[in-house]
Amino acid sequence: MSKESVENAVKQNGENGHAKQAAIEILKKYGIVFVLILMIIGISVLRPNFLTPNNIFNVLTQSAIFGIMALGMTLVITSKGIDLSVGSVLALTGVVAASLGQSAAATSKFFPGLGELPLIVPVLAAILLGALIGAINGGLLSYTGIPAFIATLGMMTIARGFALIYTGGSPISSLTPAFTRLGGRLGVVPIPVIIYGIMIVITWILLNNTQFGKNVYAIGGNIKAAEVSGVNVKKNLILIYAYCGMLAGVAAIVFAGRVGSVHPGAATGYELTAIAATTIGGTSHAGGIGTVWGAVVGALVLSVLRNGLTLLGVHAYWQQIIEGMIIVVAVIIDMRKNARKK
Amino acid sequence: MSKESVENAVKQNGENGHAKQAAIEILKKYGIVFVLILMIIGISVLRPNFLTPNNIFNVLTQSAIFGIMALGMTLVITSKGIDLSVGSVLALTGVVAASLGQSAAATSKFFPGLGELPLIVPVLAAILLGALIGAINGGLLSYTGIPAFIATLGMMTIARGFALIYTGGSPISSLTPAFTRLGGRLGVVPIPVIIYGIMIVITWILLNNTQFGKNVYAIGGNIKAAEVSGVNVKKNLILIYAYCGMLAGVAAIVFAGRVGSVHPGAATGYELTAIAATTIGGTSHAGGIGTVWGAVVGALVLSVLRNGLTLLGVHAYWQQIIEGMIIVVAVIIDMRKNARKK
Amino acid sequence: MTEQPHVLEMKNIIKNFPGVQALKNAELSVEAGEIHALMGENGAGKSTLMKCLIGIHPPTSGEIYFDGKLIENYSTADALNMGISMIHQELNPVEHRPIMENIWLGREPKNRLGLVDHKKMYEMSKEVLELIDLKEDPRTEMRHLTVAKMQMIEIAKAISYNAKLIIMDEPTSALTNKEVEQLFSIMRKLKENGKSIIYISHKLDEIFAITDKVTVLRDGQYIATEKTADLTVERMIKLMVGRDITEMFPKVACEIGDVKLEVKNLSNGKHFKNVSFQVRKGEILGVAGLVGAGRTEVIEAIFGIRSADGEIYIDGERVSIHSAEDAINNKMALLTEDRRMNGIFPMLNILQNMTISNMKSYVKKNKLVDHKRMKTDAHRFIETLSVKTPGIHQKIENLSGGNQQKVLVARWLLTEPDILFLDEPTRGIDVGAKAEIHKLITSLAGQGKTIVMISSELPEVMGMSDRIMVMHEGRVTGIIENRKDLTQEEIMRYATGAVEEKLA
Amino acid sequence: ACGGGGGGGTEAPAEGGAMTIGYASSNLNDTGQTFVADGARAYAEANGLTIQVQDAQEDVVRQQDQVKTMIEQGVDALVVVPVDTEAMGPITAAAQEAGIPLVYVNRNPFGEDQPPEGIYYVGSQEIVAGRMQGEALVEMMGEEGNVGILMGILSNEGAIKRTEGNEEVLGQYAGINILAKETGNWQRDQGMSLTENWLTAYGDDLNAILANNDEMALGAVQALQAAGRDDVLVMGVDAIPDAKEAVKGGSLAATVLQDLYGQGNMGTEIAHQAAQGNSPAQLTWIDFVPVTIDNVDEF
Ligand SMILES: Nc1ncnc2c1ncn2[C@@H]1O[C@H](COP(=O)(O)OP(=O)(O)OP(=O)(O)O)[C@@H](O)[C@H]1O
Ligand SMILES: Nc1ncnc2c1ncn2[C@@H]1O[C@H](COP(=O)(O)OP(=O)(O)OP(=O)(O)O)[C@@H](O)[C@H]1O
Ligand SMILES: [Mg+2]
Ligand SMILES: [Mg+2]
Repeated sequence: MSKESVENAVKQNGENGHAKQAAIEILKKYGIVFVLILMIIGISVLRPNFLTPNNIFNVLTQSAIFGIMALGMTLVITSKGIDLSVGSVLALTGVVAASLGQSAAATSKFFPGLGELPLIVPVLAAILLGALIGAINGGLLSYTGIPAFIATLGMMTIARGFALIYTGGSPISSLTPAFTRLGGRLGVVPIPVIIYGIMIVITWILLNNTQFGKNVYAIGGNIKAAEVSGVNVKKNLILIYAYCGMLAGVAAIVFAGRVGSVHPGAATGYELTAIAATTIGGTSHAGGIGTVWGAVVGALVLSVLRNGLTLLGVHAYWQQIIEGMIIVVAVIIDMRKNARKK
Repeated sequence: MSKESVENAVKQNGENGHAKQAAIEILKKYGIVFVLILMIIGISVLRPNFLTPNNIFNVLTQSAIFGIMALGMTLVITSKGIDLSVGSVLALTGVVAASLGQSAAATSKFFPGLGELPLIVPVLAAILLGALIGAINGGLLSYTGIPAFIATLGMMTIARGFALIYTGGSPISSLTPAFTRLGGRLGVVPIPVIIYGIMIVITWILLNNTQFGKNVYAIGGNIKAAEVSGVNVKKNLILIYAYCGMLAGVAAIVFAGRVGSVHPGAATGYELTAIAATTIGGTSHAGGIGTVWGAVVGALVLSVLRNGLTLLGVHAYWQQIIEGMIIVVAVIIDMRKNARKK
Repeated sequence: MTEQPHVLEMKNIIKNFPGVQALKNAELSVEAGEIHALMGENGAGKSTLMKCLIGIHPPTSGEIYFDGKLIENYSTADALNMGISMIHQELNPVEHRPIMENIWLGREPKNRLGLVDHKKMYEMSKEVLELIDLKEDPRTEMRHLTVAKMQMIEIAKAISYNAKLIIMDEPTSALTNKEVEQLFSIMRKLKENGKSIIYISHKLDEIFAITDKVTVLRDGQYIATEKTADLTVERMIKLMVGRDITEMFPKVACEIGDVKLEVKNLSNGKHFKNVSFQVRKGEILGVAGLVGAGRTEVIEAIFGIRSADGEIYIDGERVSIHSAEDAINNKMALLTEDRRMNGIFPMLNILQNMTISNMKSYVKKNKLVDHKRMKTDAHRFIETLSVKTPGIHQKIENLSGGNQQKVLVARWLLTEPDILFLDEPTRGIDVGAKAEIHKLITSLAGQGKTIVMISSELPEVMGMSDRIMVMHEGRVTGIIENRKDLTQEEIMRYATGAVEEKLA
Repeated sequence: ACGGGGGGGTEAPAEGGAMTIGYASSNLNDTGQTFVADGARAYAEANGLTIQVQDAQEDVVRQQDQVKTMIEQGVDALVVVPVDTEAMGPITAAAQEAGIPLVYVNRNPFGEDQPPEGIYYVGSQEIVAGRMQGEALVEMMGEEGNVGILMGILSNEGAIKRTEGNEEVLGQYAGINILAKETGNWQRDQGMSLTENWLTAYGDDLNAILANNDEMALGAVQALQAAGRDDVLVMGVDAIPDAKEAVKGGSLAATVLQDLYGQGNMGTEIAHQAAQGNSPAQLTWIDFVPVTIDNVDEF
């Protein structure tokens, strides 16, 4: 899509014979990409080891968990909603999956005598549970008309509570080797990155090439237009939030695989990171505007930033300040694409 | 205002001669008030000591801090914005105020040889610093056009970082007796409640009886139309966020007075509580709709709930779950006022 | 005409909204192959009746027969499937999506994998756009289109459903003659193919030009159905309003004073170039032109909400206006063209909508606003402009389009301006109210106010103006004295750029 | 902790000579952790080492990322305060793979086991602090009474283990009743609000409050003073300066000193030793010490 859009931008302007203007147009449209490239160049100059293959994979792996969540969030925000529950859903689906993915000895605590289960069981459990919770979010807000903010804020607390109850507050560890293998590598490529890639492709197709995707844009862009065109808004909203919850489940699997243990307090605050990644990538809270590549770039901006600040040895407190500033500046630069009159 | 609105509702229907319908109308319009009353009745039946004057003041005091923040948030959300930085602003203004309000012996650490300052110094410092940070938020988002979510998310991290740097991560305590007096009582009434009350009145007048207030609604209702109608949108946005930041500063003073110490990590996540209170009270994230009494009732719903769950001796994990559910249910009941077609 | 079976019958339709009975006993019967006008004042319930039909608001009671079958409890999607489509009065563009996705929303063509077939969608869209003779790339995002083009897309969309019955709720309110002609030829084609059309418009000439029958509603009540050919303008108005309205364009000559506003060489590079004109006290300057001529942009620039180079003089003194606030301080007012986008505050009530621009004058010495005076003013204007509403606390969103427009007119009159810019001031306003607004404009001119009125309705421009400025592609091609013998053709020659007056 | 300037740590990583220690804190928002970090910094400064302090803000994944990034950057040794002791597998593995010595501080990922080759631990067992509070309480209150427990963030190990230690001791006495266990999220204001609510709920039945940290304990003290209750025994953990003052003044019955500064200092020393090729002890215990009015002046 990004390619097509570039072509479009080129074409639209090319027809007017302004090649230079076309370049400016692209720069504006993909402002955030240039911000990212700038950051990468800046960091590599100061710390050449930033660009080692290993570190690049590190950065990608680091962006995988909240990047996957940002994909689901892109659908939600594009439909003019918000999902504050994804962090807690990650924790809840994560502890459930982990409890089903413990090695034989440890499993007994939760499901005595069950023995070791094949990997597919915890994976499916996380995905389905995530989708179910998401569907409840979507159903709540579409059938009762309460703001998405409230429905998902409630779910944020509720899911966290259940995660605590399920585990008694302690982390669940001793995962099977098959499970922690998910945090490892396939050849040189980290498996979290592969899973992330697959999710990017699926979400991209979903948003750009299915009727569901078109409905997401229409619901966010102009819900009345969607209604009068015969779009089943309620059903689609449920699906949107279910997809977002499902991706939180996928993120939980990656999390469990990487960390080897899931804590009921895990991923606290990740909802804000996921929303930030999505927003940095240009998805608008006003609805109707959102792209998958934007979410991916937004997640990368955050992980490159964190990785870079660590490499540069910036003091922990200053890291927070600089991170906050750079997020704001990045979006300001990106904003210029929408700059019109005056 | 609530009185006037009730009268209006009565009148509007009374004119049609349907007294009963009028009652239903009020019930719908003030749905959240009835939820609150129901909660209070329920808890008092189960735990009669809920209604002791002392506990009532406790509940009010407990709602004061995030209630004050919710007042500012009401303006922000009514103008179709959001302010995620208020929790961090509370912490930053709080530590600065505390450092200026330490007793003679302790003060020296920050400002050697300054001695004990009159109470007005830390109070003004918190208020002005809060207003300044808020104005920066407002200026950023109105002049650059970045989403409020991003501007204030950035500020949330930045302000927290500065609070940590300012204190080196340790709490600031040993406040002067005059300062901690602010956490005490005047006669029987807790001073935080009095401060809260004053802020409610000021905000109410500001929102309902000044040109600024009318502009807040207009900007949230349709920013383009507001511009064409001669509203100076940028200036007003700066004022809106400055007011919200200022109230975070006031909340910081109450916090410091009550707790006797301010931690740079204080009030983490309070922004969500403040937003939740505002939203429970019926302020719409779609902009243009918001009331001061709604924010007050919303904050009360949360503090009554928390107090009640403790009184009832509900298990800590379950408290989270029940709190989440009740927030959702309260808003669902309140939503019925908007129920129209079908 | 031979007797045709009724494709649609709506009987005893009642629709209640909280506090408002929008329809009390409405009726409508439409035959196959018929263009049926639905007429009535603003707020008569036309749109509501149509929304009942298309499944947006289920009627409170009453029966709807479509194709002879009773239909009940259906959604919009069901209605579309049954063969009813609708052009909505309020435009519903999904702004950040391409034209083609807007047209095919909810029924995207798919390939064998079940994925959306963009290529096919593109082709199909091209065909549809050809039908309405619109040369736009189907991949252009809707937000780049002018209101008129968006309206044409809506028309194209409604046609593309290939429905048996097409509802057109004020499709021409944003169109100029050229597009209206185009729409009419499409409608005739549809009629030939046996399709039925329900046509709503406040422009009487259109009703006579295209419709076969007319059904009139008044206050939500069915009044009459008659053959258009049997009707006269006077009778139709009487059916709608319940009384006679004599003067359509009550322009009375009033004394014209000194030059009030002078604009010199206004340009903004993109939309208009070197626009210069003068308007005097008591004068009405009409501004004509085709859609996209840049008229809106010019007055937005004068009003300070769009940047431009050039000079503006008021009473001979150079002024600098950089915001609407500046403009209002210079006693200017602007009634905008796009009501939804930059006119109304949908969720706010009438009181708030009406008083916002005048808020400064309600601030008392103690800095608080004077609610009592605000309410008095609002009530006064609801009366003078006869806004149909249960009260000043009604959300403006719940008013009919015409009544929303009246509230906006009131907003600006409250500021007691010296210079009024009116961009399509009577768009979507019924004949009765139109006459009232025209009377108002004239009387304002009579009070010595300066008025600049953009209108795409040539009869209105010619009926109301003292002079007419015509624009073409961002340039002023002529400023013409309004004479008795001025013809529409002459204006059109300037508007199409066929002639260009040498301006001093 | 020092005001204003931020306490160093912005040093650039080693270019040539000096060794660089990578220090990964669990949460620098936590006062206790700032003391651990201060101890580490002090050792580094005194010995001419460069130290790089990272803050995971209670996020395991972030901690893992920071450690891996520091490995990538080529630090000579690592000091880690685990966010989640169960989740240190990958960090341990990464350090081993890179051949960099790793010292865990303050929170023990190994439980009863011996740490693997090249990995060290310096600290104490959280549960001990809970036990000490319980024992001190029984001593002061007698074997009868009603207790409220103010817990930290519900999923934090410190909160869980300290509470477990409390319950383990108190559970041995039939006369001692745990009235309530709720979370104050480590925060003073929340400890205060909860105590206010407990006073309403339990009134004079409430005899003692055990808090998982001093901040919450001091909040409880504040609430009790406001309510004019001086009969309720309150105990915290950490022995932060405010708490020691309160113990001196008699408003806080006891706190438990965990020599956090010493842990950070010792942890860094061991990392330094290991990086130089020496072989320090793999386990170093730094014990908790109960602090009451009797011995508070010693600290
Ligand atoms: N959702 C609603 N809630 C309350 N009242 C409504 C609502 N929709 C319409 N009304 C009221 O119903 C009446 C009929 O409105 P409708 O829009 O059908 O008029 P109309 O004939 O289409 O007018 P116009 O010519 O101005 O478009 C009006 O008084 C309007 O205020
Ligand atoms: N948002 C936009 N982006 C790009 N071009 C635009 C935009 N809005 C308007 N234009 C272009 O500006 C020119 C003037 O448009 P506009 O419709 O405002 O003119 P107008 O004379 O006011 O027409 P109307 O008869 O509708 O009042 C057109 O060429 C149009 O395509
Ligand atoms: Mg209508
Ligand atoms: Mg125009």
